[in-house]
Amino acid sequence: MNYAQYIPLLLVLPLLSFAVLGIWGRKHLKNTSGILGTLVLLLLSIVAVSVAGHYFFVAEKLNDGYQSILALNIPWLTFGYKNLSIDMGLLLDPISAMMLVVITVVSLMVHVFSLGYMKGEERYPTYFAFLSLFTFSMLGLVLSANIFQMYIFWELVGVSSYLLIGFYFTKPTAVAAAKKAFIVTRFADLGFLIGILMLGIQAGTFDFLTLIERLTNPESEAFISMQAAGFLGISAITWALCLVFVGGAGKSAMFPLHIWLPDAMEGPTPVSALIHAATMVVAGVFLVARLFPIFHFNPTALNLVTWTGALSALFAAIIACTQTDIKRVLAYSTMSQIGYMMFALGVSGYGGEAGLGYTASLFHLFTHAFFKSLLFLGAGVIIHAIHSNDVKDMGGLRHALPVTHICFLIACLAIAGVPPLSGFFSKEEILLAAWQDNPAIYAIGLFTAGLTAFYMFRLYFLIFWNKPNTKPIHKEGSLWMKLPLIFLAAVSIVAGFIPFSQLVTSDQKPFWSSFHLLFSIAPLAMVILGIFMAYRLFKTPGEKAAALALRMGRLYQAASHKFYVDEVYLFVTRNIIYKMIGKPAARFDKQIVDGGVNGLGNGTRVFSEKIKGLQNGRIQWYLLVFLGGILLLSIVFIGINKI
Amino acid sequence: MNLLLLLLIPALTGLAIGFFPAKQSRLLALTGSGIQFGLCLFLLNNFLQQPDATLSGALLFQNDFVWYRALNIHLHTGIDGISLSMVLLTAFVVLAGVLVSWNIQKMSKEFFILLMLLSAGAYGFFISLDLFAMFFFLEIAVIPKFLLIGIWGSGKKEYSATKLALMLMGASALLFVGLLGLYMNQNGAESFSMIALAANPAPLAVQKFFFPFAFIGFGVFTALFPFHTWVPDGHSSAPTAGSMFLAGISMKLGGYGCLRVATYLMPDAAHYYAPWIILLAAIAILYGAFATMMQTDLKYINAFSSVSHCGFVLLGIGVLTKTGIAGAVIQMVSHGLMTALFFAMIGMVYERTHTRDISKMGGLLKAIPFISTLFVMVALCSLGLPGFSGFVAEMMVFIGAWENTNTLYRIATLAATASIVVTAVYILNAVGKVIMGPVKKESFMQLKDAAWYERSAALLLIAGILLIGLAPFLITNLIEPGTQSIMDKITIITK
Amino acid sequence: METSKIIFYLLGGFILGMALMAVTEKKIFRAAIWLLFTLIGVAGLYFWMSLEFIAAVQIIVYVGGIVVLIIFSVFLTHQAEEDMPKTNIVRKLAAGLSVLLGAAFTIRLFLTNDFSLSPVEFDSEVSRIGEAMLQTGPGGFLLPFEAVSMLLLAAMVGCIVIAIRPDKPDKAEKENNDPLTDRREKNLLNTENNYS
Amino acid sequence: MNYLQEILVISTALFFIGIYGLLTRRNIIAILMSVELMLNSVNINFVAFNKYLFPNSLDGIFFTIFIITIAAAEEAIAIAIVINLYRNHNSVDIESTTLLKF
Amino acid sequence: MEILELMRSEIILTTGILLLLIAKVGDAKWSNQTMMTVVNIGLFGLLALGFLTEANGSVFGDMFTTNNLLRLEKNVLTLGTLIISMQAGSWLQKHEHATEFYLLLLTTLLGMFLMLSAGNLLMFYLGLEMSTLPIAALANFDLKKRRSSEAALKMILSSAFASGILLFGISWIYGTTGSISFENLPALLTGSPLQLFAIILLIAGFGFKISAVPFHLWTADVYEGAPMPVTSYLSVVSKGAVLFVFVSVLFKVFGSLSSVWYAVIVTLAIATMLIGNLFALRQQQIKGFLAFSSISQIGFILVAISGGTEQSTTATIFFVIVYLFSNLAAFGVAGLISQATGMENMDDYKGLRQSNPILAWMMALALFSLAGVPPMAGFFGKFFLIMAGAGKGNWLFIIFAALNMIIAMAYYLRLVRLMFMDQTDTPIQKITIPFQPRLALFLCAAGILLTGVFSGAYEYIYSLVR
Repeated sequence: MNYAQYIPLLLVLPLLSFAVLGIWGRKHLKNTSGILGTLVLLLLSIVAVSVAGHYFFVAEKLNDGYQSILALNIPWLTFGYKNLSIDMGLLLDPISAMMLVVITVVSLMVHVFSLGYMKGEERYPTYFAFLSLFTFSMLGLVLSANIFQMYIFWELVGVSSYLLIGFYFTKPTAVAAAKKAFIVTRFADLGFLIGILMLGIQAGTFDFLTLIERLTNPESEAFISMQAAGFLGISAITWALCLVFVGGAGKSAMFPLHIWLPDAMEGPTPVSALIHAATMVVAGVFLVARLFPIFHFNPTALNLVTWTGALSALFAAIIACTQTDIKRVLAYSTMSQIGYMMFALGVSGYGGEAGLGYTASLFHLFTHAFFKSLLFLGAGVIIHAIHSNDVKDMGGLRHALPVTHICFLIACLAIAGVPPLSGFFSKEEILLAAWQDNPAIYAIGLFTAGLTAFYMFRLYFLIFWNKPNTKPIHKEGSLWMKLPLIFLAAVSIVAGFIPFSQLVTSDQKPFWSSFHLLFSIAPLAMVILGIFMAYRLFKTPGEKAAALALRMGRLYQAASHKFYVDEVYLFVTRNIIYKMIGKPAARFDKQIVDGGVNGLGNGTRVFSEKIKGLQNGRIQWYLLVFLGGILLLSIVFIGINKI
Repeated sequence: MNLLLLLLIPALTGLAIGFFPAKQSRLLALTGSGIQFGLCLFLLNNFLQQPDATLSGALLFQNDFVWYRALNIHLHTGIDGISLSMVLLTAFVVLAGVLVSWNIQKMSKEFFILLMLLSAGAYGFFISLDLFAMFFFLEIAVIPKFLLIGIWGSGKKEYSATKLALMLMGASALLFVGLLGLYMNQNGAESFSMIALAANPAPLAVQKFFFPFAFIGFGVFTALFPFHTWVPDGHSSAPTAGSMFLAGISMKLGGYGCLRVATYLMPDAAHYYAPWIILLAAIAILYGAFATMMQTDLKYINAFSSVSHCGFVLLGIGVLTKTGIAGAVIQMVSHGLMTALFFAMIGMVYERTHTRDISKMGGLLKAIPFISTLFVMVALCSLGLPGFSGFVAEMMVFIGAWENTNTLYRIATLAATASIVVTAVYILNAVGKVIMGPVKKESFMQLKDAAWYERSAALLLIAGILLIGLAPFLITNLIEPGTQSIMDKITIITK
Repeated sequence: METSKIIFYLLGGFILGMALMAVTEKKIFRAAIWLLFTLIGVAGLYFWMSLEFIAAVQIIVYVGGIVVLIIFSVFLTHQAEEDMPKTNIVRKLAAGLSVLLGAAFTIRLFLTNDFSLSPVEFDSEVSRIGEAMLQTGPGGFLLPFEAVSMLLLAAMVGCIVIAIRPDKPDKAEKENNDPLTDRREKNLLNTENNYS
Repeated sequence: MNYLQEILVISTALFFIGIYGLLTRRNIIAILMSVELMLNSVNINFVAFNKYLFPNSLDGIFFTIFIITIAAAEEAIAIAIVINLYRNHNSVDIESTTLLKF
Repeated sequence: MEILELMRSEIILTTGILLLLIAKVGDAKWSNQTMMTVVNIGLFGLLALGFLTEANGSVFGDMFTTNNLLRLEKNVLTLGTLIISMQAGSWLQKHEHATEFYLLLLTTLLGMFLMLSAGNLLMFYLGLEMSTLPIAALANFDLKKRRSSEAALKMILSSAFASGILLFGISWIYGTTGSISFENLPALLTGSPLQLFAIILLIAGFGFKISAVPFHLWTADVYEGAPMPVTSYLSVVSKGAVLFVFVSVLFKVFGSLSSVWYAVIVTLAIATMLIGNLFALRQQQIKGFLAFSSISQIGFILVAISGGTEQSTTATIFFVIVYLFSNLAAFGVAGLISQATGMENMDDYKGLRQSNPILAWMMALALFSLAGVPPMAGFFGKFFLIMAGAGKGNWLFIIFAALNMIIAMAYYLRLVRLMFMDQTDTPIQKITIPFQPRLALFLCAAGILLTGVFSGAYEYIYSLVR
């Protein structure tokens, strides 16, 4: 039997689990739902990993390259135009295979962790149902064979994120955060949708493979028409790609659409680990990677990707240095790392060695998923232990939480890029790709690398060293919570040694990436500097940090207020959208449209009141009108013509 | 199968309710609408077995009675996929409406009779192939609406009822002129027959003169901007079943008419006026969405959002592409189911909390989880989430609209597309305030969750929504021949 | 012919003059007398046209019947000696103007109309009328004759019912005591804000 | 030699004099008198037409006869009503019969 | 013996009138109730007879013609009279002049029959007067009420004036053509200005009877003042009869001059619809309300008449039938309420549904039919009326007519609103409906519901008109 036949299982299993847990969970599976969900996930990860393994190492390597295989393709919605249709397909190629592993493994870990973390929650079954839903949507997203299908799962992912962020629905902040996350990404999706419409309708297909084939062939009809058509001096294809990227940027929390991500930390921490660190937020990177051949043909769009990524990386890193909420720091760090991935794609070329950036980006995606989810889960343990998110309430926890401490440290080292942990390798490749393409970007990347090390270790020292501020309420927790930490830490250590350029490349043909020892000096130096600074400032309690912050003045203020982006948004929505569009629209409706109708009615009534004198009860007046009527009729209809 | 059965059953049910004691009314109504529901499914089955059904857009199960021989008025019935899907929609909503009204106390006899009359009007409208009969059935539905709102409604019900009746009457008056124009200017014998009129369209000048009458006439029913103002007031004052019928069926009468009568019978004029239609539709979509954003009453929210959603129907028709028209039809069905469910859920919430002001509610998910879950689901459907029917319909309209390369159309489409964000804003705002958030009142925790009839109504409708949302090919295949034959008409004329 | 002409004009002047007096006289009793003269003048005109039968009918029915009826009713309503209330001058003007306009219009119309006079002399034998009245075939007027008799019967019955009434009117029905009126006035005040 | 047009002028003038009276008199009985003037004018018309234009038939003459008859009936009923009104209301002023209006 | 055959209805009617006279003069000791029942049975017999007779032809020269269409029209009038007579029961029972009431009523019916069958202007005029003058007397039948006298006075004065105008017009027609016969007139009409003037005068005369604006002003006052049965008789039967004659005279006799009267009719129709509607909108009194509503209905009928085709005639006759059922249902309910409680204000109808559901629904049925809402017959009636008028292609006029239906809807709904939606603590008490009015209401309801949905009536009329 062909292994590809198992691929549909990847979608069916979590969907079933969602349905079962969602419908019967509350009543009949109150306590077993967690185990049930986790078992399904275990099965799922086994399938996913074996499918991916099979794909990479057994089956699909032909002519030096990996083939994209379409495991399934059912017409779902057909249109009467250019044979356009939305199909439900399953596309397996290196990036989707790689994503399968990431998603299922992280999801499994999160499930296991949640068994302990969410124990005793009132909506325990619902939680696992939502997790299943999310896993289903995310797997659907990466396996999508066409761009519209991807959009569909894209939305589903968004809604599962919404549901999970708002899981603690009685907490107003959680509700607001969920709403914000959904609306901001929806706004970005608007761009995505329009981009899809432009691409799909011009090219006559939504299918990824056909789309790429048509739009990378300068002779094809679709390519020519899209180049020719334009708006505001920019060609249609550029518009389309930029709009699609807007969608990706929204989901991946790129500047300036990032504002939802920090707030999204209102959700349960394992959810943050799964959705807002490892999987959903990298969907934007995945999207750009998916369409990379087309992007590659369009420097304008690619530049947009590069600069958005680079700016976001730097911007988020700066903010991360000033935040005190542990999850927010991690959120900004996520944003910063995704910025890395984004600009890596932007600086990448296509094919072979030139495609280093592409490989590096996805490599980073891979490694980041593990160490970042590890960080979140670790944060989860800490929050669980002291019931606070704020680092000011933490400190000196290394004795109370030993396992967590070690795992957290490993993750910090990994993210900071200390060799030989996984982060080092992926980040190194990214910087190399940037160096080869654009020194300015490289400079930003390098500086950000230092900042990353700084803020991560700031966090580490503030939590585990410094002076203890609160006594832990809980212990480290059950085995369910420790096991994932240990597993993920292990993966974070070894993942760097995977020969990624053999597996995931821009043209799906393996190449050997070279490792330059000399090149690593600068980044390493930056990292060490960052760690050292953090050590000096935060290892022990003192006024040094505060003094430095004071010295930074405005910059620090701005950074700690997240550069006032939220305020700008608030201004725009409150004052412009609500006050200048919404209210006038409502008022217009009430006064002009409604008033018009009422006015018509009242006008008629008033008019009828005005002419009531006609019927004044005087018979002679009646007869005079009678006579007048006759005379008028006679004069008008006879007089004019005949006399 | 004889389509007149579809009229007979509601009529008989109505009569039976009239003759039996008031206590039996609801049972009779349920039985009647249940049988009708089964009949519609049976009809669907029969329809799909016809070889013609999936191949050509032929009108099946035709039945032609001469009604007024002297005036060449017929009671001509027949269906294609489009009308069948509308009939099915009606069956769903009517059954759910009866279920939701299970506990009505006040004048229950009259209530159910009016419901039956209303549904008979809708069924008759959708299966008619003769404009006179169509108009007849359209008008039948007006007075029950007036009475339902005025007698069983809440709030400023008399005002709303009067406004609704008058605006719809005005629409009918315009429509009446349009239909007469078609009738009088038919080449050869004067006729109301849609088949004859379609085969032999009136000259362009005539079409240009009468198209606005027919289109605006039907448009008012489907909340064409700026004639939508009966919608918010009417819906918000109506009793639950009334709102469901109003938004779920009645507004669809207009959309169906715009498509079947105005566009299909006057294709040249449709092309001529298309930019205006699109403009109005785009305004309705965006404007409706923005106006919704400012509402605090749940029913107003859904009513204004209906204005916005029905704009998609008009947009789909206005772009005159096959995808657009199919999208319009699906949007009608989808919006019908969705908005009926939404009103049902709002009704259930209102019955329990006795308020519809979103700022006075909160945390209902904790108190009444079933209702709240369905509420969230239908809200997500309303904001066009994939998996629900709304998404399919909206996407089809967008694609249909985008197919047309005209810049104006594109800009209008962009504007319409932008509504998905605004929709998300108001829907999530409502969900956030009503379903989520802290429990506002202690008393909410004592509320009872949905009873069996409410559950079955909600599940019935959500099943329909999910069916379309998950397997849209079912409905597209059903309506494809119909849209194709409409498209043939439209394109042949222009070429 | 001259005499005939003079008589005609005299008659015409008499009729119109009396008619004008009848509609402008202040005292009702005198107005009735002027009306009487007008009617007699018209009868004279019929005589002048040598239509004696019609003239006779005119005198018998009008002078003998209707004017007597009018005079009776004048006495019954106790108005004979009083001046009639004056009419609003604006009303008079409006009526006068429209009447003048109407008359001028009509006269203009028939003066421009081409009446072709018949060369045949009219046979004004009374027997001709009598025969026609009782004929059932074409040219006969038996049916209207019978019909009118039914009408007169009905009129008579109606008059008897209405006019002959033994008992006194109810006090409650006197002028401003009408309960309906009161309520109506109130409603009229409310109509302004009745639409809501 | 005939005076058809002159007769018509007289009748028309009489008709409108009647209308004038009808429109301006305030005593109901006086109004009824004016009605008689109008009907007389029509009678003159019929008679004159019959005599001068269409001597072969008697349509005009008979019309006149029936008009006179009906005028009598009408007058009788009207006067009965006036008397009744007077009993109910003690007035024959037309200006006071404005209970019914609007 | 042709006369006996052709004039059977008229002769029977005359006999009936004379019998009533004899009964009155002979001081018969029967109660009002007995007499009413007898009369109703007689009317029913007359109606049945009308349906059974088949003879066509003319007698008395051309003075009396009859054919199936005319017989149908007469039957409609008889039916209307029968229903009114049944409804009048509760009012008439205590009346001391019930016999005279019927005597006069039947005389007017006879007058209408003669008018319908008239073959020349003289018979037409006689019939018209015969159907008008007794009604004026009837209007005064609330003998002790000043309102009633006033109404009668207004009626008799207006109708005297109108008949003066009508006669003036007839005299000019006679003067210019030399004929009063409907058969000969069409050939003799030349369309000279004087004739046109005469036609306008004639139309005004008709317009007065059917209360077309601006000749309508008497209507509301008379309706309000007259006793309820008389009002309904005036508004339904008497109007119907004149409409029948109007249509046939206008089309058959003056058909050749249609280009002239078309404009006049259109003007009248526009004014009538508008004024009728606007005044109906602000009425507070049920009879005044129904009066103006009937005026606006006449406006719609004029729309059909302006078409000048067979469809117009058919639509008019059909609508008169529909209107008869609808209006009599409304008047029947109003009459019952007025008799039982003396309430004639619309505000008194508040909450009628609570206390008298049958009456409220009957009234609603009638109002919806008048407003033209399906499945009530009024919908079909109005549709066909405007359709008949649309044949001329004067679309602005048709649009105007269609828009007027909205205003009409507004005031009909207002009463429905009062009855069904407004709550009050003191609704009209529960009223028991005696058998005859109940039967009358049932007849009306059946008529309202069935006349339109089943096309038989229309088809039958059309076959006769053609």
